Amino acid sequence: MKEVPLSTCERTSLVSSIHAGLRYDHRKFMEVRDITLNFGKDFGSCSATLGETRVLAQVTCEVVEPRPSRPNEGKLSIAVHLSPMAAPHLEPGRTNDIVDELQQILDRNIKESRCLDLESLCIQAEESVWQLRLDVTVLNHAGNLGDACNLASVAALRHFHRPDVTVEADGRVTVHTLEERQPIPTFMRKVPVCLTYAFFMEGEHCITVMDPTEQEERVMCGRLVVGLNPHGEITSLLFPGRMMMEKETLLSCIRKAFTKAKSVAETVQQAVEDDLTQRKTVSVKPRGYEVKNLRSDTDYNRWLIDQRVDKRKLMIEENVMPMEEEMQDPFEANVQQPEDSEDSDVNPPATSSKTPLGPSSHKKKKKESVMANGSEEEGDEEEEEVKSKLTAEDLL
Amino acid sequence: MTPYQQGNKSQVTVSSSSSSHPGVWLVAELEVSELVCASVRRIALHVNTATTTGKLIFGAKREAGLGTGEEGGKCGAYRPWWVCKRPPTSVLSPQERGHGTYMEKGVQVASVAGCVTRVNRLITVTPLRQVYQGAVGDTVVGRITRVQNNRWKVDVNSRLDAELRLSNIQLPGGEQRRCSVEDERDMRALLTEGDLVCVEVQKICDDGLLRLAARSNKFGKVSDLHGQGSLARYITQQIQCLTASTLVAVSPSLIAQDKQRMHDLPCGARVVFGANGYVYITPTVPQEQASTYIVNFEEVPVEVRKTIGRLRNCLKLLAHHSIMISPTSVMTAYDTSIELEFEVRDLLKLDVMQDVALAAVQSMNK
Amino acid sequence: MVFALGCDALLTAPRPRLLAVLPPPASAWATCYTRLLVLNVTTFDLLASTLTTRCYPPHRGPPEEDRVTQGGGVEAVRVVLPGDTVMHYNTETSTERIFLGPGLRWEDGMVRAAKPGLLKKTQRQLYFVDTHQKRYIPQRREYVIGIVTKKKGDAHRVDIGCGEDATISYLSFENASKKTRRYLNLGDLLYGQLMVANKDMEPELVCIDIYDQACGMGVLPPGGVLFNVSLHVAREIINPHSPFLLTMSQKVKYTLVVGMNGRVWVNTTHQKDTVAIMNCILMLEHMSPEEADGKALRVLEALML
Amino acid sequence: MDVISPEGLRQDGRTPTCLRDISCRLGLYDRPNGSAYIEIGNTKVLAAVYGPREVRSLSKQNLDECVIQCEMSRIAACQGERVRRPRDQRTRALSLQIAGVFHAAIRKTKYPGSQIDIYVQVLQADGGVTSACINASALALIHAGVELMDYVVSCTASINKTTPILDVTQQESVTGCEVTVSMLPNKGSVVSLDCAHTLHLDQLDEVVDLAMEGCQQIYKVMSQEVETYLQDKNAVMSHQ
Repeated sequence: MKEVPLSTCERTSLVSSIHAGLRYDHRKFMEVRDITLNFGKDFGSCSATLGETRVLAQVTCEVVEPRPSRPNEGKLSIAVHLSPMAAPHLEPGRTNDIVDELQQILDRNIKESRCLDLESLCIQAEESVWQLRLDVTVLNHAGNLGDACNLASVAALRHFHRPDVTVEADGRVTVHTLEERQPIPTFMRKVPVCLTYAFFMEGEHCITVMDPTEQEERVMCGRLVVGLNPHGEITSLLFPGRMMMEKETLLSCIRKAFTKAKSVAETVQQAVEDDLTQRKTVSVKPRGYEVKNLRSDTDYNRWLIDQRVDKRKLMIEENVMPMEEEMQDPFEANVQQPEDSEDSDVNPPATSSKTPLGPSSHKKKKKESVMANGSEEEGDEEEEEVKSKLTAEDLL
Repeated sequence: MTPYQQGNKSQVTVSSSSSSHPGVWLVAELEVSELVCASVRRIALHVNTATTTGKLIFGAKREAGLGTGEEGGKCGAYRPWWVCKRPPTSVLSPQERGHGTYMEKGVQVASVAGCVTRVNRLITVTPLRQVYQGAVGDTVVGRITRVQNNRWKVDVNSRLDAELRLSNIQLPGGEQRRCSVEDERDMRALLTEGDLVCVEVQKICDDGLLRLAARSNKFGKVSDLHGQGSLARYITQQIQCLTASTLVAVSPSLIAQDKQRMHDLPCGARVVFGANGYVYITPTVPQEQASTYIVNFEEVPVEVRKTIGRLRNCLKLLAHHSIMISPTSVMTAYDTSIELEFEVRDLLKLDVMQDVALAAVQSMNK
Repeated sequence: MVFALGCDALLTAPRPRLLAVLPPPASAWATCYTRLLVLNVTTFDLLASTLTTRCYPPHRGPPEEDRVTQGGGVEAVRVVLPGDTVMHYNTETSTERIFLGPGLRWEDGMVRAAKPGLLKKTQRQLYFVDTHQKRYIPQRREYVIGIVTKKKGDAHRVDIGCGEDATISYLSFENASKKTRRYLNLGDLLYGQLMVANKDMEPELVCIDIYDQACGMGVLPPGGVLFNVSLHVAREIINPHSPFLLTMSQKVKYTLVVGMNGRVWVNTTHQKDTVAIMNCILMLEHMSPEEADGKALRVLEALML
Repeated sequence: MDVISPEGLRQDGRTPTCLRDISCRLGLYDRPNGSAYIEIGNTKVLAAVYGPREVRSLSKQNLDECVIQCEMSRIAACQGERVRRPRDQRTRALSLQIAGVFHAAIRKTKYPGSQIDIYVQVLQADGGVTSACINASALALIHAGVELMDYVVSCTASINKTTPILDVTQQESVTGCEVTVSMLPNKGSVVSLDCAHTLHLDQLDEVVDLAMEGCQQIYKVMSQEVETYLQDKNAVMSHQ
């Protein structure tokens, strides 16, 4: 099925509204859509939603022979699947440009950055190693697939536990089932995060916008995909041209990405950790994806609407002047580093407790320091958890 | 040496010469026939003897800017010079920009690498190689690529396939007849995919599409064509009537401008120099045949075939050495190759090509 | 007597001239649900004046039934599922005249539902099933918004969101003749009426009525926002007296053009308002009109901060 | 083994900020509208440009501007050991990037409804393949007389511990990152940026700066070659 053509009206109105400092979904320019992570029944299965974009990642493992060049390292292979299910104009069974690009981004971010300790996947050097296969399936394409795929992949890999093995003296390898022995988690040193910027040009002005939706992607002049981890390492950079950019603009985007990456990485870590602890404590076996925690687009949109209304109420209560503070100056946002990386985060705390979300980005609750009566303590706990987790990480 | 370079002598020599290039290049001044200098320079590199009488400037590196006027002042306003997409140097109003340039912040910048010409205040840059741009009235040779509803699509080496409408050709049985549904149905009988046509550019549409026409008397008027399909024979007769014709494609910029595009060369061949760089060579059709239309299925004698072959190779060697292609230059090359007693097939050898080109240029100079 | 309105029925019926058959009986669907509606609270819009007055033949005015239905004379009967029997209807015994709209079929004296959704009934005994649907099936006489995609000889190809592109001849514009050609740019938005729409032929669009008048059809002016909604939402807001639209108009003055193919074009004086209205209308996708109506003002306020 | 010796030289004897030998050549073949060949050290790339010409598949036709397609492939033995597929996912992603670069550089509105095809063949690969491909394609486009905003040049850079190094070879890129920057030299704007392997945020600036400096040097070589070529063919135009 062919893609619906883009009319001049849609194109110009989107660009002009962005230049008026307004996105169609009323996000700020540097605001990422809401991130939700859901985990499946088994280890290593994760579905990530970024706004309405949905990606499912699944990790499986098997014992294989190692590569002769790297005899004591496990293998990791990544495959991206993009079917017409994600968007009707994608052709079935054919590799297309989007897949190639996603594959490249994931390869660089996850495989080439060596964020995964492959040596720990070795069973017997030169004999047998674990091969992890990461299958990423795009379920719904609503823009910014790169970020979503990266999110899902990282969460799935962090969530994954492989079965324990024993090597007998005679070299026989026994793989224990998950019931027999506690499975072993994969060890991921750094959490790679992928962030996408879209650029809109009008005349000489260039406006940078984060996390473009599908419509924005169709209209934008160019984009920059930055893969980085919270440690300040750039794992991949992709600015595939289509427009001319000043070096400074690009570099400032990359610098800005760093603060954002930290919060995203924390979200992922938190979500994975939550799910894993839940699995440990609750004696009932996890039921995997369930209707109640899979959020539909309708739920999401209703939630967004409610949020907006609530936000408005909150403002009136607080007597915050609307407009001036709220609306970012487009050009300012472009030029200088915005300090709003915190407050631009998605969930205002007042509503997040009511939302139909699963484990989402609640870690911001504390920082936002707005009264969130019920959830304050909870937020504290979580914050501490994050901290303790991080120190453990650092020690490792 | 990379594998691809083997077996292609010219590339080996030239790439080695460009690597050992002293950074000095020769520019023949205007005294030297302009036709010669490139080939001379190229040949001089190999032969090592400058055969021209002109003054050679060494290392006179020119700052190629647009409209600096420095060169222009020295050599006359129309003296072309080369621009290699340098930063702009002159400030012009938008309406003064010509082809191959664009305005940026009020200055004119070249967008192609080529020759700058200035006519009054209009500055244009013409690249050496380009697809055919099209000009109304040009005679072009084209090949039918598609037959559509009431038009043919013709490949004329331009950026879009040109369009030849059914109503724009001379239909069988009279020139002013309106085309009917039958004609439309039998379009493929008139011209089908792969046929060559010699047509003129009638119009250039807004989007750059060339609209062709074949109604002109230029193509040799033939009255009373009988029967269906005669149009095809009529149009192609000029070009393809005999089985010994051939098409040579060269860069459109190599074709010298000329009002007359069809030439009966004295060597017994008719050559159509299409403005789009397609050159068509056929045996000369006897006058009475051309006008009365007789399908000639006679076998073409070997001599004629050889002549055509030689002409073709001469065209190739001229193009290879970037010498403008005109009836004179083709005939000179042809005669030179006979003088130097080269076989037709030898003309494809690189050294022979060079010799002939050099000799032809010299004799043209005289 | 049963009039089955829908693709099939239209195929068999002799081709009526455009809008000439607007008065009863066959055009109930068309008048009720297909009319282009420009809701305009301001005075500036040219569309508004032409549309509301010229939608009907000038000498006749809107038919009686129509005036009633305009006010939203549609009542929801119940929820039906495919295969449900809606009613018994026998041509011999029943004297009542009913019209069947989309989603209903009549066989063996039974009227059955073919789609799941809300069975609705107009005051003119037109029954149809209002269902959530995103794919547009072209229907003759429906007004749609199309995007010009290609120039093809004397016609333009227009994407109207269905499987096949529609064509529009350059002559089917107001005051167009061979001499005064109407040039459309690629990517232009076109508001037109479907002249030919059936399953075997490619749809054909026109921008004039039988009196050769534009009636507000034609190329939409520059500016504004185009967005897609589900078809049931489009049907909801095509009614200018829809309370939801009126509620919104208390806050912002806007111009709205709704195509039956789910494309909606909104324009206001400020881009911000336009986007707010767009998001407000998109709310209908996710909630009932009543609920949306209740929220409309608050949401609009929030959006227009 | 260290990439930089204690004397401050690299394995091939270059200083960290030195380019490899570059030679290029315009117009190797007659048949395509434009062709070019470039050697950057041991990386050798051949490019051919067809077009602007009639669009091959009508569904892709864009009536406002031209379609730019790029196809990059490697010859089987370009890296010593035989590659199984000359075109794979990686080359496809690279082709996409090359096409993206020229989307920015070609004056697309000049050729509505047409198509420009760029074919790039990697003969030998030894680091900096993407940049060599972009440079070769740019030369081929100039040869074809396609209207461009400016030259397009591309260069790679990397960092070894704290020393930024320019124009990395295959061997050097194994140990560090490889940042490829393509730019329009006269405008100074970047048209493509690409980074493989990890690089620290703080070092990005100097690496990019170095690569852009390298671009300017390559630009000089390329424009020199174009001028030589034009002088060569002088007669053609002046005769008119």
